[in-house]
Amino acid sequence: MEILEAHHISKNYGGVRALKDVTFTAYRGKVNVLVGENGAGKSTLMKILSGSEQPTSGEILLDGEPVHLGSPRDAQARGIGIIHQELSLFPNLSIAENMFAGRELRRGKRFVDSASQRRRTAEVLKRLGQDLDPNTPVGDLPIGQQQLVEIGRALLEDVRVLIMDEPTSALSNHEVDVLFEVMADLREHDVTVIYISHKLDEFRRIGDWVTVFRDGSLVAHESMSRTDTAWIVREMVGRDPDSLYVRNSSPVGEILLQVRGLTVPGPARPLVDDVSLTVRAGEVVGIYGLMGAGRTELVETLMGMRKAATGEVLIKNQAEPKGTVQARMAAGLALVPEDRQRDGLVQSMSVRDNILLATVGRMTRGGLLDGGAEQRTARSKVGELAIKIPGLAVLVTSLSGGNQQKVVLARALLTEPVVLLLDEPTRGIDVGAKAQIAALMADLAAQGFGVLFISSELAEVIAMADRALVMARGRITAEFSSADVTEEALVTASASDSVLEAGS
Amino acid sequence: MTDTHVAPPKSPAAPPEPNPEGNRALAKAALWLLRGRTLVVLVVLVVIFSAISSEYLTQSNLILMTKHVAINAILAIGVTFVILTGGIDLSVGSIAGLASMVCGGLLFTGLAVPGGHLFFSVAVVILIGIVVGALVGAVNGVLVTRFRVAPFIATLGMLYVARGVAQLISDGGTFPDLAGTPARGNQGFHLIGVDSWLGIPVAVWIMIVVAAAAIVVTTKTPFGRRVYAVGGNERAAVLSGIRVNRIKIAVYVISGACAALAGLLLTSELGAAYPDTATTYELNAIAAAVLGGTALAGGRGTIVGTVMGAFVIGFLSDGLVLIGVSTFWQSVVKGAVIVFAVVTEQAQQRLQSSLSKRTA
Amino acid sequence: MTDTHVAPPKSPAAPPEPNPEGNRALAKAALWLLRGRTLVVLVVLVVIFSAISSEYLTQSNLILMTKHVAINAILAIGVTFVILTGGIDLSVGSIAGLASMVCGGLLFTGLAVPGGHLFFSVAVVILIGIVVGALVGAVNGVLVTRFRVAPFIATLGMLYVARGVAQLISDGGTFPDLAGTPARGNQGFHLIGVDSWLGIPVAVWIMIVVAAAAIVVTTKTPFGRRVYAVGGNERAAVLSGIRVNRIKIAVYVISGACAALAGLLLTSELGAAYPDTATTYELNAIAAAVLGGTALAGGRGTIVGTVMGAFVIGFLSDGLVLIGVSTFWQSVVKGAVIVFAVVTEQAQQRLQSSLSKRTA
Amino acid sequence: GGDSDDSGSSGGGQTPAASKLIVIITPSPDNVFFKAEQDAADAQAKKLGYETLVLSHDDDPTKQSQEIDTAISRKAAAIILDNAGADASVTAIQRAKDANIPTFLIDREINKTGVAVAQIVSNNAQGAGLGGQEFAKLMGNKGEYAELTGKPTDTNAGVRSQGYHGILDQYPDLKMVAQQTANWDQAEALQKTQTILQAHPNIKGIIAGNDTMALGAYAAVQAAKKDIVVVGFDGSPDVVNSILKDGIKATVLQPASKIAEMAVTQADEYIKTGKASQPEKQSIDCVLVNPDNAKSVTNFAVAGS
Ligand SMILES: Nc1ncnc2c1ncn2[C@@H]1O[C@H](COP(=O)(O)OP(=O)(O)OP(=O)(O)O)[C@@H](O)[C@H]1O
Ligand SMILES: Nc1ncnc2c1ncn2[C@@H]1O[C@H](COP(=O)(O)OP(=O)(O)OP(=O)(O)O)[C@@H](O)[C@H]1O
Ligand SMILES: [Mg+2]
Ligand SMILES: [Mg+2]
Repeated sequence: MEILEAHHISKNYGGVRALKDVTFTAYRGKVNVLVGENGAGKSTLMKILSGSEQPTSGEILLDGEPVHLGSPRDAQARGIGIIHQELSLFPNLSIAENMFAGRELRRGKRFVDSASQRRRTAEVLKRLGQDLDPNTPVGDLPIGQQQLVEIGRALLEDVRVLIMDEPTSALSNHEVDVLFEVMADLREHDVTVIYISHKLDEFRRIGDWVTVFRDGSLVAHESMSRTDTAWIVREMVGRDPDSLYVRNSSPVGEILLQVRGLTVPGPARPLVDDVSLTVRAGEVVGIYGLMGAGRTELVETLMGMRKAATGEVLIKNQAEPKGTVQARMAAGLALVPEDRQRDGLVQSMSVRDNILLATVGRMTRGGLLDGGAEQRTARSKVGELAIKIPGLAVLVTSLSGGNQQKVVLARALLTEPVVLLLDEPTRGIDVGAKAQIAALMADLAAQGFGVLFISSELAEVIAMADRALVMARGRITAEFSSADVTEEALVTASASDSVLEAGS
Repeated sequence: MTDTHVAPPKSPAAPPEPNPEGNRALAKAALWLLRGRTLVVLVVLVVIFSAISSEYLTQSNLILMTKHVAINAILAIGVTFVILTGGIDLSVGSIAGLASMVCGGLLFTGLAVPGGHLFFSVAVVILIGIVVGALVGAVNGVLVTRFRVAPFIATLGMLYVARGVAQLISDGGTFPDLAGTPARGNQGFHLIGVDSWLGIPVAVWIMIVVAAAAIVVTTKTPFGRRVYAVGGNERAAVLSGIRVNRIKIAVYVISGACAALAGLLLTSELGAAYPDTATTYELNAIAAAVLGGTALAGGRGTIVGTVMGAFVIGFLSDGLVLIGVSTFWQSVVKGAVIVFAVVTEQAQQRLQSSLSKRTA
Repeated sequence: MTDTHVAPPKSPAAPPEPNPEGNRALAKAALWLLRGRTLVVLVVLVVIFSAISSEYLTQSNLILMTKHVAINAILAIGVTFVILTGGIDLSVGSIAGLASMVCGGLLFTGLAVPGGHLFFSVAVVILIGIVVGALVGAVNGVLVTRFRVAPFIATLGMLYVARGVAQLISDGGTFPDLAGTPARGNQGFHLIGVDSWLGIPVAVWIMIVVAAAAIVVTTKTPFGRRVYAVGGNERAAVLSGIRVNRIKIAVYVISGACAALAGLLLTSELGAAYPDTATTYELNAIAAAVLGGTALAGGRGTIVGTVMGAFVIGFLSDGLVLIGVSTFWQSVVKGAVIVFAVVTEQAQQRLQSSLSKRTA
Repeated sequence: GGDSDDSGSSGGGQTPAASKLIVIITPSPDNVFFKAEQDAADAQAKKLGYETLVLSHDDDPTKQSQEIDTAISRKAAAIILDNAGADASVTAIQRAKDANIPTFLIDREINKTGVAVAQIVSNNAQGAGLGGQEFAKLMGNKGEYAELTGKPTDTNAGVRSQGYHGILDQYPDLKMVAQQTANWDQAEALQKTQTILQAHPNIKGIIAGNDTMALGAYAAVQAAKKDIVVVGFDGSPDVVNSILKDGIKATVLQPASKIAEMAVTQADEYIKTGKASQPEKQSIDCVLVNPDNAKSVTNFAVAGS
């Protein structure tokens, strides 16, 4: 039975048509899954359904009645809650305060009932399998736990419709399991869930209905049981999915990156603990691990953004002792960061200026910038990486997530690295773009680069890596070649260290 | 280690808490230090000055200095609300001047009505002054929200406009005598700025009341939490259904009202209203807030810190006057202390944040 | 499509550019409007004033007003660099005063050395003045980067310190005569502030040179690009290998040097150096930058806009004096115009951004 | 000579404090005039065996009020004050009186008698009359002129302006075409004069409320290469020098040092006897300085006067 319907919704952002005459239905007490490539318009529709954007045309029906959702408050009042794709938390406030921001519990008429807020927060956190102090400032949490806070906030409300826009992008497998249990529970209680995800294998476990978006239009709508992964991918990209991941097959050459005994001190225990690894030319190395394993810290340290206490980094057999970003970049490392909004993009700059940011010093003639060279260089990278842009001069923020990611990649490649460090390069990216990234990594390896990438998705590590390392609690706990890697082995290694310590 | 059946991993990312007891204690000490940081600077100042002059640490001088602090503290408390939302208010000095002139005019010449002049009781006059400040603050708020003018520029404009209006009220002149007459029923304006109660100046009591109210509002009410939320992440605040514009207008109203109150205290103390009242006081107010640990980016800061900051600035200025440092050196020392206090804040904050992470 | 060798992907999505010609033109018109926004306000001002006074639009008055603009424009250009990185510089007025006193002292009493006083040629004196400004700026920059003091507070501290030092140089006195003597070889200081070349005051030429250099630096050099990047997203700038701290120190140095230059022009024009030179000029400089469209959050703004902003403020102030408006009204009108200009900016920017999206 | 007032010895009677501290409060010494005043008072007090605390209120009555509080809390024997506002200073001085600390006002009056022990001021009205007469003479009793006034909140600004106009308005051919305040500031005077000269190119004279503004105005006149009469007020050394070089034409000298010394001497007598030796209001005449006597002026005093 339908509860929330969108009728002939169109949405224009200036000239961009984000949604074209979309008619979408969410069924009561079901998990309605939305999929589609980056920029297909999924989030836009959800923003409209949750009152934070207004449609250019079309109407919304709730229980068959037309409704006007003028603001997030309106939607909330009608029992529509949303977990946004981009985290919308207050880093300066505690977990409890984040959960109740804007709808604080009250004692008497005027005062906040912080004790009750803390208690209920602890309950929700427990439901999500998190044993966190509700007083912890959210800014101190790793990104995955922040996402859980965001989810917890939606769970606190008495919602009839819960929209979840990619809630699992930063979650570990275990946490995804917990979340799915929660969702099943919600379904039991007749709550309607609209769920957006790029993780095909994941949502098939939980979804009842699947709706596919492509290019601002709704292209398919089907009961989950009548579909399979191949069908979904075909509808999404408009072609057959058999060429999804391209494995690197180039011959392995000399050692490009050698790390010996790298340790980064942390508050409680080392963030990176005595890590040694090598990356050779023509090789794609994956690092698997759970959230908080220290992978981001490792690559950030390699890139010179953090100081190592001990350890050596050799690039092309040359020690690089300075450990500044500039020195590491000059020596041949480049990093595509995990959080592109925070670390990757200059939002106020154009696509072109973002691409050229790290190498702008080379684009000069007589000390002044050479506009022609800039334009040529940027254009050629845009072509090479197939970045979808309306023009080089548009603001980078007007691109979809996947394309923004590619802009950061283009910038890294322009620094002419020998080893490319990619931190979760496929997070929040659609299948098509993932395939491109995989192809790109293979291609880079074939050109003689070394590639070191971080991923939290087992399938990806297994499909893309020539060699897989596993990190847990700051240490490398296992290494597998592509021949003998299995999902089970990866999971075991990623948890082994903590299990070992907890048991001893 | 060869056991392959560890899945599902039992929440491997559960925060590791090695010897939690000891660390908690350490973190609490650090937090205390952070909160007390401005206090440390204050104590150092007091020690230095009382070593130089035996007059400094007398009861009468402490009361006197606290009275001087009161005005800046009230201004700074108002400004703190604005800064917590990520804004800034440069117009508080001018608003204080405007309120001073409005009240001075009402007390001295009364309100011109057809057929004569109308006089109000002191309580009403004070109320009018505060309402004027609140209204000017509301204009600031509307400019910032409705017209999306950057707070710096909206309140900079208001700095000029309010000061100009204050001067126009008397055409630049001073209202010399605010004592009122029994016939007009408007005596007693000296109460707030001159009189004392239980040996403590009324102005200090007012500061205490304002600070206490502000502490309750910021820490105990939904409004206060939302002020922090808006400053912490405005977009998220919008998405949480917080009426961001209302909150913003409200903080400018609070700031304007506090500024007006400070202006009235000053005026009462002087016994005269002149249009230049409180010129450039905005800088001291903002400095007090920042000294007290309020982040100009918004979302972080406390009223207690701000009041401490006002004490540092006031006790420093008065100390320098007391020991007879030349006015030029006063300027140098004041600037240096402001910067130095913030530098030590940075150091302590880094210490504290590393400690707090340990227990998180 | 079953080909497994898709690498390298053959750019399946070459950038789609729908009817690029028509939209480009529209976008350019919108961009022109945006850039010209401050110009519109300026034109309106000129029209109003010349309707009131026939003297306003004379060549000599335009030259004079432009000369008055020059000082604020040079200050504002320096401040714009700082604001582009997301900082602020409140100390420029004090730096101008300090440079003025340093140069005044060197010209009037010379440098005290054992056995007498050393005098330098005017060129050297000017150089020393600018270097002093740059050094003070460097201190600001070090405080902001190395000691992580908020720019507002670091430069607020410097506002007091530099002013105090300026006063200490002469113990508050004025250096009354900067003409120099042939014997000392230090004549000609009037050149920069008083003299003209091709009928245009040298100060205006200097402003043109400074503005042109700043335009080239911000738009045509890697350094300029990095300034915008640091203001746009500091973390992204770090990851791109930009030495953020160096960039930040550099902008404060530029701001300090510009402030010193402005101070010297003012001093030369007056023919005397006094310690209160350029008090509160920082507010006008910042107002000019923001009027010209520079975002206080950093990353957005242009030198051309800033210069336009300085023209608006200068032409307005001088116009009000010319038509004999009372000083109180001057304050009111100035504040209102600052706010109004920014309000229109907001309106136009929204228009422009919707237009640019259409073409995006 | 000034008006005497029979409340001149009010506040006496009590035994003066044993303290040997004299607090001297003036506007900012970055104007030479106040510097001279400060130095003279300071020197005189030290000569008479007192400690001194020299403060500056920067024309902010609030700061002045706080400084008087400081004087009270340090139990000063007397306050020598060049005040920050005729009305806005009364309460603070009253407070000092209530604490048995006598205040001796110099240079500027307040709008109340019986609060301070003495108000020793140069006769601004008389001085402005002198300046106005000289200005009219230099203008040949006709032509357009502009006036630069001081900070509007400062009484002396008003008194001097009235003094000028008391003379100048008697000449029907003397026409004031512009009047602007330059807030006692040199740079502001420069820029405003330049603009005024644009609006009124036929201006023949500028009369300024003090010497710093006169210097700023004269810089504008020089830059415009015009022959314009500039007259100031104060008798500061820079203007006296300018007069000697035939730049600025005249100024009115206020005997700053003499007034300050008188105030300290009277304070000393008051401390010792508990009684005022002079009437409260004492007015000291100003002296016109022009090329005839400029040579004999040093540090706010004309030799032989
Ligand atoms: N505020 C905006 N201004 C302009 N264009 C926008 C805006 N928000 C979205 N768009 C455009 O609308 C289109 C749809 O974006 P949307 O965020 O809905 O995609 P999505 O399907 O959620 O993609 P992803 O999987 O990457 O999150 C994109 O082309 C995007 O560039
Ligand atoms: N802000 C923080 N405060 C305290 N500890 C933190 C913070 N961020 C990370 N940590 C800790 O640092 C370690 C590494 O965390 P991080 O999330 O960067 O690892 P990761 O392997 O990159 O995980 P992810 O897959 O989420 O990127 C963990 O122990 C984590 O708890
Ligand atoms: Mg999305
Ligand atoms: Mg990570």
